[in-house]
Amino acid sequence: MWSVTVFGVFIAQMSEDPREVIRLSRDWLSVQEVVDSVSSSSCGAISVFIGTTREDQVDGRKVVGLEYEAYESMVQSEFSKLCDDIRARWPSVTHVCVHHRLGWVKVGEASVVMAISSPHRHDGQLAIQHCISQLKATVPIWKKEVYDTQEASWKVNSE
Amino acid sequence: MWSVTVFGVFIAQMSEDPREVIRLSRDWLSVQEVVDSVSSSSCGAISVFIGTTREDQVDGRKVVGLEYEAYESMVQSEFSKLCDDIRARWPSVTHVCVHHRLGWVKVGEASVVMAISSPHRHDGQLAIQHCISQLKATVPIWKKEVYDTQEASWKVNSE
Amino acid sequence: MREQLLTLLLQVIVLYFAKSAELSGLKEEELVAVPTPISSEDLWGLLLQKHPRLVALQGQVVLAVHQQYVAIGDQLVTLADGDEVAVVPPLSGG
Amino acid sequence: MREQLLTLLLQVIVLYFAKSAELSGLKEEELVAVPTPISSEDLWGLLLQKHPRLVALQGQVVLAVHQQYVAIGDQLVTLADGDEVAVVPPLSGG
Repeated sequence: MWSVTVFGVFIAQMSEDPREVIRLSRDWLSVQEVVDSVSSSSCGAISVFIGTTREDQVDGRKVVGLEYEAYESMVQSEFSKLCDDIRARWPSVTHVCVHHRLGWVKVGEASVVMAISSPHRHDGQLAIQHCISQLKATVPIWKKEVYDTQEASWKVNSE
Repeated sequence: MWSVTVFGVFIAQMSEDPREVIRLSRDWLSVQEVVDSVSSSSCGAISVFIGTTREDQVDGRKVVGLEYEAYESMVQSEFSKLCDDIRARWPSVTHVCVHHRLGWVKVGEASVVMAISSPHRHDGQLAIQHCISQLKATVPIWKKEVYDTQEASWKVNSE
Repeated sequence: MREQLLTLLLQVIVLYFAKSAELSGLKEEELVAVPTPISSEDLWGLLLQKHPRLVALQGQVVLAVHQQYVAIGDQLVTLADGDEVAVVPPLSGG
Repeated sequence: MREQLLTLLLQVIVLYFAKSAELSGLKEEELVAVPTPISSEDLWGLLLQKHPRLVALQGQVVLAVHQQYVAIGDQLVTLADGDEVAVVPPLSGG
């Protein structure tokens, strides 16, 4: 009996270990996969944000897509700092997962999908807003907009 | 040429018609399907909320699942009012989609998935919070918690 | 110019949801000889007469008539023959 | 008690991203004879000397050393032989 109980406790702790995952991907992002990465039986709420490329006209040129690049080794360390910051502000946050595209992303496709699980929804909703704002401000990723004229321009996040 | 242009305009307007979808479902909810229902090439942001059943102990009894029911014909009219309210507060909101479970929902499964698309993320993030709060407050759906003791109790949303 | 208030008696369908269905033992029933217009309080009173156990919901319940919520009180509701009236315990969707 | 400031010369790897890679025409290069410690301003000055077009980023760029952002200024950075220094134009992820 004793060993079974110990094993049960071990499993419970395993499943509750906070997960923090960031993945850079050259392929289409699966929302379901990101959501599954944060699911937890102790959480009643999963907040998700998906950023996509808008069909846009810039100075009469049509945006056809975005080209992303990253300082990959530093993405992980900045993301860890961001997760620490999120947990300091909203200690109930359970798991955090971000998938971000690299390379060519066509208009209409998701460039980032992020999900945060929490026991109750308010913390997760505030945390997901902070997560996307801070990701844009601190994680070393860049995009250039590519136009139908073959021209391109590097973007700057305003926040 | 003229008819092609007219056709193009027609297609563009079609794709921008605001969509408002609520679906009551006895099956597993697909997050991807809800997200796809709100996607729009004019939107840079999709905000998503997923509500799941927590593994919970209530007075020493373990929650094994939830049993949902709805006043189905009134769900649609209250959801339409809710969408009107959302659009009045955040006019940039583009599409709104909610899938909600009915019947038996096991612990850990999603009972509601909702998504809102918007050109920029701030409006969508505020709108999704309002959408879940108001859905809980105004749309005629009920759940009872079912325990491992075979007992059950009807829940009351606190907000 | 005064209008005369004409009271009709008619038949409505009552829908019970959630705890009200458990208390009444019914999902749905016909209620006959219902006056109209009628205050929501009096309408609730008719339901209490038929199903005294519904008193457990007193103070928490509202009705829905023509898919509009109506608080229990002196507000008059106008019914037509065959209308649906729903008993709406506290909501718990989401 | 005064410490003597010892200046070493060593070799670092410079990584260029986004617009800085376009302006330098390079993703990566070795930079030799770099003194350490060195202010981030002087380090940026060395890069400007090699790639004058980088001046287009003046006032917007920061560096990253040991995966920490360092603003261009008089802050000293201590380098080891073979360290990575990244040129970080304004971010635009998300």
